[in-house]
Amino acid sequence: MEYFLNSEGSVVVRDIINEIRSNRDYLGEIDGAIGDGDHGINMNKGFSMAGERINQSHSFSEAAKTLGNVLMMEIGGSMGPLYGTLFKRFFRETKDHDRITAEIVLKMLESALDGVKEIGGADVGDKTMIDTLAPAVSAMRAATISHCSFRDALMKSLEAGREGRDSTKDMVARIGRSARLGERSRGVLDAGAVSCCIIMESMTESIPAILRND
Amino acid sequence: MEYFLNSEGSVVVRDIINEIRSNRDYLGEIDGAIGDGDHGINMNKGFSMAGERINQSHSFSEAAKTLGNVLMMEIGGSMGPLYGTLFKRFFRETKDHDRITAEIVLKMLESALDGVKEIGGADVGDKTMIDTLAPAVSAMRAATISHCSFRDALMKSLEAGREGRDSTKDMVARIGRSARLGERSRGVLDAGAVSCCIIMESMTESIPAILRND
Amino acid sequence: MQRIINDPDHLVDEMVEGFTLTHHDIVAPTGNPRVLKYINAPVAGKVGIVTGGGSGHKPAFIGYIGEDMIDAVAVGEIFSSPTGRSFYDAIKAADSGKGVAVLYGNYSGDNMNVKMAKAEAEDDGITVKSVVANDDVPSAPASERDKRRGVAGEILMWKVGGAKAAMGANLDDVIAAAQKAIDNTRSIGIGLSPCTIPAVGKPNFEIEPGKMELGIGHHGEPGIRVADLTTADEMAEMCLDTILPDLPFAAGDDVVALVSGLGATPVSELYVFYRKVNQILGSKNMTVFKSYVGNYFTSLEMMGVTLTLMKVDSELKTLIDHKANSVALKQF
Amino acid sequence: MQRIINDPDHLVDEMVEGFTLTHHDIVAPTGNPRVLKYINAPVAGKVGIVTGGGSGHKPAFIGYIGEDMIDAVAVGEIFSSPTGRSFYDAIKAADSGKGVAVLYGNYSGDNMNVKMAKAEAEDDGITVKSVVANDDVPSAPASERDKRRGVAGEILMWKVGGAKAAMGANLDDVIAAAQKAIDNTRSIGIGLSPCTIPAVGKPNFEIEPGKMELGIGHHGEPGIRVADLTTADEMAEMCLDTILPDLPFAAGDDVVALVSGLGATPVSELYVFYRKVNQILGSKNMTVFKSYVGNYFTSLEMMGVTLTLMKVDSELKTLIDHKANSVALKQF
Ligand SMILES: Nc1ncnc2c1ncn2[C@@H]1O[C@H](COP(=O)(O)OP(=O)(O)O)[C@@H](O)[C@H]1O
Ligand SMILES: Nc1ncnc2c1ncn2[C@@H]1O[C@H](COP(=O)(O)OP(=O)(O)O)[C@@H](O)[C@H]1O
Ligand SMILES: [Mg+2]
Ligand SMILES: [Mg+2]
Ligand SMILES: [Mg+2]
Ligand SMILES: [Mg+2]
Repeated sequence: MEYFLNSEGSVVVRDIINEIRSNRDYLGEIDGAIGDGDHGINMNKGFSMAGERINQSHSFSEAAKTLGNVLMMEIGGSMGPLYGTLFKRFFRETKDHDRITAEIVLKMLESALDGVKEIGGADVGDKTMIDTLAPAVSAMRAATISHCSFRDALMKSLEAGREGRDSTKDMVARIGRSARLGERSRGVLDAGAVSCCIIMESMTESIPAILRND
Repeated sequence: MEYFLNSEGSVVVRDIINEIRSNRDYLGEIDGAIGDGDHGINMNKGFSMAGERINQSHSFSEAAKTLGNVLMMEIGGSMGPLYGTLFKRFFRETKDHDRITAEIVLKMLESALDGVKEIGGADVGDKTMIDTLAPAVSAMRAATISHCSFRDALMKSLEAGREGRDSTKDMVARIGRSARLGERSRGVLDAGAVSCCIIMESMTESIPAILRND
Repeated sequence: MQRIINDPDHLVDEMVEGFTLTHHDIVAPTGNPRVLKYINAPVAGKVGIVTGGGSGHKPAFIGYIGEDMIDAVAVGEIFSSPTGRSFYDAIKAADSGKGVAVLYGNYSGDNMNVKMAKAEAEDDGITVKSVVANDDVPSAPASERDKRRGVAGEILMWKVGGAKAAMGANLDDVIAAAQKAIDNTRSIGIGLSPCTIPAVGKPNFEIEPGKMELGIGHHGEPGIRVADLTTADEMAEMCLDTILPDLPFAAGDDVVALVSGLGATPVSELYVFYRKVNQILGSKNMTVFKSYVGNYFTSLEMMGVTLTLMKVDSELKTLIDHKANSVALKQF
Repeated sequence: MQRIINDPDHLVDEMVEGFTLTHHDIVAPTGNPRVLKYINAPVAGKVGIVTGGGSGHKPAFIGYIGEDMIDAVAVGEIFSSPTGRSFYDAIKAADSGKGVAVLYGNYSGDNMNVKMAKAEAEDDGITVKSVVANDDVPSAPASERDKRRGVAGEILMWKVGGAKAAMGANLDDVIAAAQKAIDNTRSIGIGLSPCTIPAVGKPNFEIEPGKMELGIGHHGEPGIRVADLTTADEMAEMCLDTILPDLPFAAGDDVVALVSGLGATPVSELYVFYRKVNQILGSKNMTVFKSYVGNYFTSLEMMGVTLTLMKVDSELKTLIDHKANSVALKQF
């Protein structure tokens, strides 16, 4: 059985934080094309603040909770509630487990997707982060059912997430600040879809490095 | 005795108006270097307005009066009262004469210089239109005393005016919007000195063309 | 970026501090540095009025805190919705027991954060209802009016809601009046130059010299059309052509007009623009009951103008004419 | 030039028209299209207050017409003094028989046109006295204070003079109060970007990105020094370093502070700047009796800020605190 120890997992969250921070300007640029250009700042600020409160001694669940709470309560914007919900769901679905398996990661992603849909009211095709998250969850589910390795499941999930992210390019935004530009929102990636994919990429790098098998 | 007929002299004023109008942008640029850049607009507006009310049937005095009144009452800025005074003095010193001789032009310029000094409180060396006008008046006086021809007197006056205008380049402004820049006003011509010289140049062109001798 | 700031990350906090120092006769701080309240809030026996939104729109939002106006405001980062906690704290600061009306603009961040705050406040036993301003005509077709953004029309909604609350109405009646105000309000903006979020450091969109963006949003969201820059008179016509048919406004209507600069446009030019608006409305037999012209709702240092019209009946007229004492809107 | 205008030659007339349409509750036209007056002017038994100046400084000058403020204003072209006739007509519109105080700024055009108007009005038997504002410290050394320009300090001079007149003072006392106000007032500006007179069509000066002009004038007249662009806090320090020693202001003084944007600076940033001004004054044991922060006296769409301080004794405090109802300054 493949798993990583919850107690060893804060690195996964810390890596996500670092990745978001180093993509600050890139995310701002993408948001600037059809949004208001602040996605990089918003993400960087929230993730940095949380980063200061998370260290190696924390578990994955604790780290996710801290990040979720900071985003939810102290960041505002759209990103606060959306990614706040996402990481709080990561916490909620893992907190009772010492060992995090692919099944648990799947549950946590499914729950996060539900939470984000609920609070934001968006769905696949609206040109949002959901266009990354939803296919990533589906692929993770399929991979888990067909008993792929944890690493392969993550890879397949990421691949689907990347395709989902890229699919936003041809979409017309229907939600958020960049919505209702009609045709003018077509041709550019969605900023939230990109940041969500960065999170998936980071997890797909970090988790395999701490996997155990017994 | 050289003279021009007052009744034929509106062309002198009309030429001045045209010259000022065609130097609108140039005057704006010069004023922009150390002033607020509106000298061209101010001059153009006032002179154009007056231009519409002056025609060939007017005498020199009538034309000068119209121009003076429009400037004085309807233009504002510094230029309104300053050039308004100047042309009203042109009117005042010529209105009782059918024939305008060099002596009368001298008187009219002297009176204009006095008027401009009085209302504006500036003097030679303050980097204003007076630096053109004052030497031009002196040269005209000298030329008249030494019985130069009317044309030569005008030429000498203009030459002195031009030198005066150029002398403003090395001056530090002491009056008007560009004053008190200290050293920073040095190195640029004064806008009013330039416009005043344009007026002198125009007169030196126009008057000889209508001179009579009997 | 030629701007008067320190560390961009502290901009909002320092602005709030300076604002509170200057306007201590009207505005008071609260336990949450991102929430300001009217000095006398909660006003006993009065429904509380709350709003909030991203910063960079001065005098919106905090400039409308005051007597018979807004009781508490949640302050966000530049162009970014305040936190749920701040909306919650603002609701707490405004509530006198008669309930709270949250009157805010239709942006997904604000929708989510207000939703969270509402849920929390209701857990505390506070009755909270909200009206979502959606006056920005170019941001969605009439058939999807619930998707439209809220822009300067929010000010008229606050004015009406604030007056209604001040007159002693209960929460449902305040909500109904504010909803009626925004339902009768239509806006449009024209952008002539971009703006720069200090933390970003460069404009996040471009408007070519000689062009203008018709229907631009309050954060620089692209409009419905990029057109050649034209005269103030033609801009006024284009704006009215878009918003008049939408409500629709018709001959015989009385309207309130609000013309706001977007930040960098000289205020004189707003009057030039309004002059034509007034002329056109007159020619269509509409009467301007009251007009507001100035920088009422800006977008940092964007060049441009927004036009807002509200159709008013006798109730709305009374509420608009009611006194108000806020930093940005004073009527006596 | 990205601006909201029609023919630049009609800009001022159209602006005045739009302004009069909007503010008909405070401002009335006169026989001279370049003169606006308070609706109730001349106010019986009150000394008339007149000012005037070039346009492009909105809300100055016409925004300060109103109850217990200015009675009539002469309006000039953009950045150009009004005509002598307009000053004369303004004096006529303001005179109730108790004489007229012309409170204006020290610019050679204004000096000349006021002089002409005064002479004409005196021929009509109207007593006219004037105070010339010269609060702009960087525009001349202290030894030549009569050469200094008038800038945003004029607003405090109008406020004081307007209040004094409203309280029934005679002309000499109004003049004395206004003179005392300006004698106790010092200002300085910082420019961060140039401005464009529409009829000129291009900026008449440049400020390089990364630089700022310390001591800039209200028409873009060059300042005392071009410095590297710095933080808001350092700008506040530089401004205070220049004006505090000039009066001088000293520990224990009560002051009124006025921070004005020059047109395009986001108002939030003015509060950031004021925050530091307030801190420094506090650290020097001066007390801010009252502060004004906003776009009170602008220069078209210039980026930048001006700081004005007035040292106040109990008389000036009473006059500053007196009510006022103008478009740009409302106190009740
Ligand atoms: N209702 C929503 N549901 C899901 N994602 C959303 C929603 N609204 C916005 N987003 C995402 O948020 C991103 C923009 O985030 P950001 O720029 O930080 O906030 P804002 O839109 O307030 O400026 C969009 O690219 C989109 O992916
Ligand atoms: N007091 C004065 N006496 C003589 N000339 C003056 C005086 N003040 C200003 N000037 C002249 O006026 C010119 C500027 O005119 P203009 O730009 O039209 O007006 P403003 O200075 O009001 O913008 C200066 O270049 C100077 O020659
Ligand atoms: Mg954004
Ligand atoms: Mg000039
Ligand atoms: Mg945003
Ligand atoms: Mg000028």
